[in-house]
Amino acid sequence: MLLEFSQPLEYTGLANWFDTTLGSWSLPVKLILVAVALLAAYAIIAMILIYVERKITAFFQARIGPNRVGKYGILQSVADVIKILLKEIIHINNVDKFLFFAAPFFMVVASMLTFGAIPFGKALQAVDFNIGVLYVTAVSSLGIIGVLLAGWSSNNKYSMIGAMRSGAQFVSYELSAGFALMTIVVLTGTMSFSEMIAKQEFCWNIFNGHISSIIAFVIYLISGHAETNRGPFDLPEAESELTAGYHTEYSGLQFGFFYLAEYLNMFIIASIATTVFLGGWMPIQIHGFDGFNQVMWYIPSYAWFFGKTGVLIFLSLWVRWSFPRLRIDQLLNLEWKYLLPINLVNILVMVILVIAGLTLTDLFPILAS
Amino acid sequence: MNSILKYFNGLFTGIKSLLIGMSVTWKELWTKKVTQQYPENRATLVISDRFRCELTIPHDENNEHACTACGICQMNCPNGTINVLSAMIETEDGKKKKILDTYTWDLGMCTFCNLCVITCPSDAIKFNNQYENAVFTRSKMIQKLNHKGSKLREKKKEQPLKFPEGGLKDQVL
Amino acid sequence: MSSLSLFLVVLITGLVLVIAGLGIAILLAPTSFNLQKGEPYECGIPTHGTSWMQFKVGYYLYAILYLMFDVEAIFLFPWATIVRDLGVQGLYSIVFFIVILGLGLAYAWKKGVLKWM
Amino acid sequence: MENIKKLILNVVPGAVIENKKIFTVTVEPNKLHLLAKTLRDYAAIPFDFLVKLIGMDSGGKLGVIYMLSSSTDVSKEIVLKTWTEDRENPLLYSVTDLFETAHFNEREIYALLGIRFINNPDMRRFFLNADWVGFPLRKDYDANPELNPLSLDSKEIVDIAPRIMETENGLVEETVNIFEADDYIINIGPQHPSTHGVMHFRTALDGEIVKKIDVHSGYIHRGIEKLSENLTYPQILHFTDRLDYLSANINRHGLCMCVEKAAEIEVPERAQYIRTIMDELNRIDSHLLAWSAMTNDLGATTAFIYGMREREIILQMFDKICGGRLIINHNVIGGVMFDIYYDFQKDVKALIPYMREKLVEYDRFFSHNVIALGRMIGIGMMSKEDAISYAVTGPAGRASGWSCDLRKHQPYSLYDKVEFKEIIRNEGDAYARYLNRLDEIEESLHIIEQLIDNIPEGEICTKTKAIIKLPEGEYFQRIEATKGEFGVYIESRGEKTPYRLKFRSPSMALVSAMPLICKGEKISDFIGIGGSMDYVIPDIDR
Repeated sequence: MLLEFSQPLEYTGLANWFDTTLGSWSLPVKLILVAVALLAAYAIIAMILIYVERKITAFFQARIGPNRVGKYGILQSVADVIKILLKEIIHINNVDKFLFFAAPFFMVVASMLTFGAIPFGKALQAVDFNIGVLYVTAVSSLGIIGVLLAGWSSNNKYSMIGAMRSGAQFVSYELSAGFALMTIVVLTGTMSFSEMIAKQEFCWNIFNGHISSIIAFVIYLISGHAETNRGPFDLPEAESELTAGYHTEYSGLQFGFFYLAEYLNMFIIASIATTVFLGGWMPIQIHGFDGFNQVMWYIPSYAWFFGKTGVLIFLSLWVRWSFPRLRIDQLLNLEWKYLLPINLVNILVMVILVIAGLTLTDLFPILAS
Repeated sequence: MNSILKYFNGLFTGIKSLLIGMSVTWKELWTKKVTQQYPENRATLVISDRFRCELTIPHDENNEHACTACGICQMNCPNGTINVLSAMIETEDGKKKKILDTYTWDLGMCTFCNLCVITCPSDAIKFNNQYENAVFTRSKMIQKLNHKGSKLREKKKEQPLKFPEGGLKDQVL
Repeated sequence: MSSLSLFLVVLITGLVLVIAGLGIAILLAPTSFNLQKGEPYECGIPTHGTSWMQFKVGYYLYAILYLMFDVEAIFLFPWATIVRDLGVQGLYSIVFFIVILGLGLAYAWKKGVLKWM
Repeated sequence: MENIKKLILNVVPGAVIENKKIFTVTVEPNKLHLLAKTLRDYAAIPFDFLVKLIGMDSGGKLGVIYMLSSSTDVSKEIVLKTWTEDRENPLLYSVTDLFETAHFNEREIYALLGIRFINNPDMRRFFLNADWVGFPLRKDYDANPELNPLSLDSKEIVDIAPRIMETENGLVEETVNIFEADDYIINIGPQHPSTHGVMHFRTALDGEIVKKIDVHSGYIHRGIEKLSENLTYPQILHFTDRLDYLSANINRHGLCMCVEKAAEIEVPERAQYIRTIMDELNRIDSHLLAWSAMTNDLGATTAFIYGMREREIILQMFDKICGGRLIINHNVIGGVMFDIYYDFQKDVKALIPYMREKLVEYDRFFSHNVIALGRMIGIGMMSKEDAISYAVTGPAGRASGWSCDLRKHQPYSLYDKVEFKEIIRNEGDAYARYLNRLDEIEESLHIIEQLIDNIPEGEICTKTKAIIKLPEGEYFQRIEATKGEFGVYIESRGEKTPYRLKFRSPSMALVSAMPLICKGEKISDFIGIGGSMDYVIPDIDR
């Protein structure tokens, strides 16, 4: 399946210009442009997220948050990036050098690969496989290898325990996340993100499959949250127990990559949830109100995407800063005794809904796009 | 059956408790923030009168203080923070008299227990609330408290002290 | 221009990000030597023995359980995309499949695998 | 008391009984264990609570003073004493098998006075390294820094404990390994985010599960007891604020009361009121911090900041009343240093409803949270017997069902005039300890409420002599600090400085129980239990 990534270029007429002036070089140039755009988006989103999280956290905690660098501390993340670049990368004795060095690569590459599959807006998607859902699940689980390698190679007992926890945690929640997505695959009958969005024009998946979809949505948020190792599921780091868990021994930018990937993963989970459950970049459309629909289309699709994702990110921050950390057995209980059985039943419920024609689009065909 | 009931009961009470917790943080999101914006708030910052920051020997407009160099404060200090050096001079009528030469106080060693102040028989020293005491070298923490060329106040002025209240003067030697 | 080439582009972008970042950091960051710096952090106390040793089997059990369900997921995804077309027959066959797996989970639960040791 | 006297003479005929203010019995070293056991098992009033264990160097002889009390009525007290002439190799018998709390205390006495205890299972020095030269609390200690130079190298910790055991063939010196050869040992502390200071636990793990904990302490040992021997009583006062800095005012109150009792100084009523109110404010402050720190240990950072926010209000009040926030410096011998400021009463009265409102919020936010419940209920179980044996007092002891509040049992200051409940729970788990603190905040508010409007006019401090000299004798004072029972022991030889001064720190008992209650729990619970015990390290490392 071919990709429409060049659409923004076509809008501006650049694509034509490329084709005519560069000839056979046009494709590599376009690919490089994609790479540059991705890189920029990756870095900027991470920086914005770090700032937003610090600010929102502060508000939850009756504090002000960063307010020294720039007005309202807006440049705080920039200052952080500069600082972390200037920090020494400390070499630890007796680490497994190769694995220690390789771990951040896994973290960043895994999140970058997933990041590439996110549809940010109409035709703003780098990798659109027809098995998008499977691809995302597969690629994002690469990150865990980074965590395990970091914990193992550090030759540090805190890191080791952190890595072990993280392994058990990740594999468990990977299941729930996968099953929750599968519920929607049952509903939509496609695994490609772009097709999923197209089908949600008038009725988001979360409404379409009503009970079943909402359960799947909640489960996906919980397990996605757990996969990103963020509180209350931050056991691999567990600041008050393991000091810094699997990245205890990392310093400077090597640590920075773990940090970066963590924030990006939060974004990725929120954006996949947006795409799969909340209609992705699709504006709010009401069947029959053509004028309204037209107006909604004036708001750019990426604004819709980031708006919806932002709400979910806020939700994840809200949860993170409200709850204490789970213990390893609580965490695994939650998954194996609650989420997974509920999930299995939920898939069956969804299948029944679909076969019996009880989804909203089946009941009201007018909603189908 | 009972265990199944318990299972679902646990699930729903759990979710309820979590939602209540989230409602608390939601409320806090909109409350007034408590962070103090130091140093911007320097002008409005209220440091309580009794806050002990720096030991001082108050000097009046004639550059006179009340310290008789008796050394009781030095004796009372639990960890040798105060050092009173006295000198002998001869007054006009030929009597020998002990006067204060240098009064040094080491901020770095002081535990701010206030014993020196409450035991001073002539109310010559007191703590002020000048709270910005950071210096770059340790040697700067040793301060000379009596001003240059200052001398003992002849007759005691009636000056009500802001603090300390209470008659504790004679408690300790 | 296939998805695969774009996938490769994304992959390379990720690698470039790390390599370039580390390169810049190594160029910019100061280095200094200190004997204590290289010691693993364990609250300021030298580590007792090595950290690389056999570890608790408890974590491993979950990995095995995971395998069971992950293989299931691979089977279920293709089924899930066409379940609408399969109709009731698809439901029956998969109920059978899921129930067996559910029994597997119930067995593990009953056996106390899910209780942390 | 007559019955006890009979009992004692029956068991140990040679015992010297003095009927001073506190019933004092002096026995030969080899009889002490028997006597202690008899008293512990005495059915009418079991003396099963070892309050203090004080090592003494009386110039010539070295000895140990045991202060026993009864768990059924903690106001009953008996003092046992035993002495040895041998200064080269002093040996006494351990009572660790009777009172678990004696274990750490005996190790402390070994470190500071060099007395070794026969049958103590682990006779390493507490606080000090094994290679320390000299015993600091002995009167002939050479404090020359060249003997114990400062070392900058990190020392490998040797987990081998010497001990002396009594066998059929006489005394045998032997060594035991603390850990097994293939244990996965991890150091939690001294530089750890949640050991509440520089505490060091060597922890043997089995996966996530704690197999054994070995407590190392002394990273901030300052030798306050030794320092005090050269200072006058008013000068010593400032140390008490630095023991358990969270109950600074209460500790200082305890020492002041001890000196006042000894020197027979009457404290004006106004000062009593101020002291009691300040103590209770201090208790709220401490429990708030304990609550915050515990939630933080369980990973709820937001709750931590809420607790600190409320605590700040109390600290500002302290700041205004006496110029100190943490180190309060308020009590002096004979009264208090500063009178209350003009709108103190208004501030306190504003605090009470505000604090109550916040307690409800804490309840909603954390006390019923399902994750928090799972991490506290049934975790770190301590039975009442263990609490008594380990001498765990305070909210933690009362969470195990032991009524040990000295404010009730041995009222001092104004506690007999106010009405309040002693909070007791019987579960003995981390959650009970957690709830106990929140409930005690409520009780403290109730006490303050009763006092704040009735502060009488008058002096705030009695005039004392220029030099306070205590008459010759021994003086004990017990007081309910925020973490448990704080005790002061002063032996005076009629001079302006104490001959021996000993503080009983509640935190030491709390920490000594940690290896027991954490065994078999998970590593994250170990941190949570630490938070629920709420120990303060400077209090242990006096």
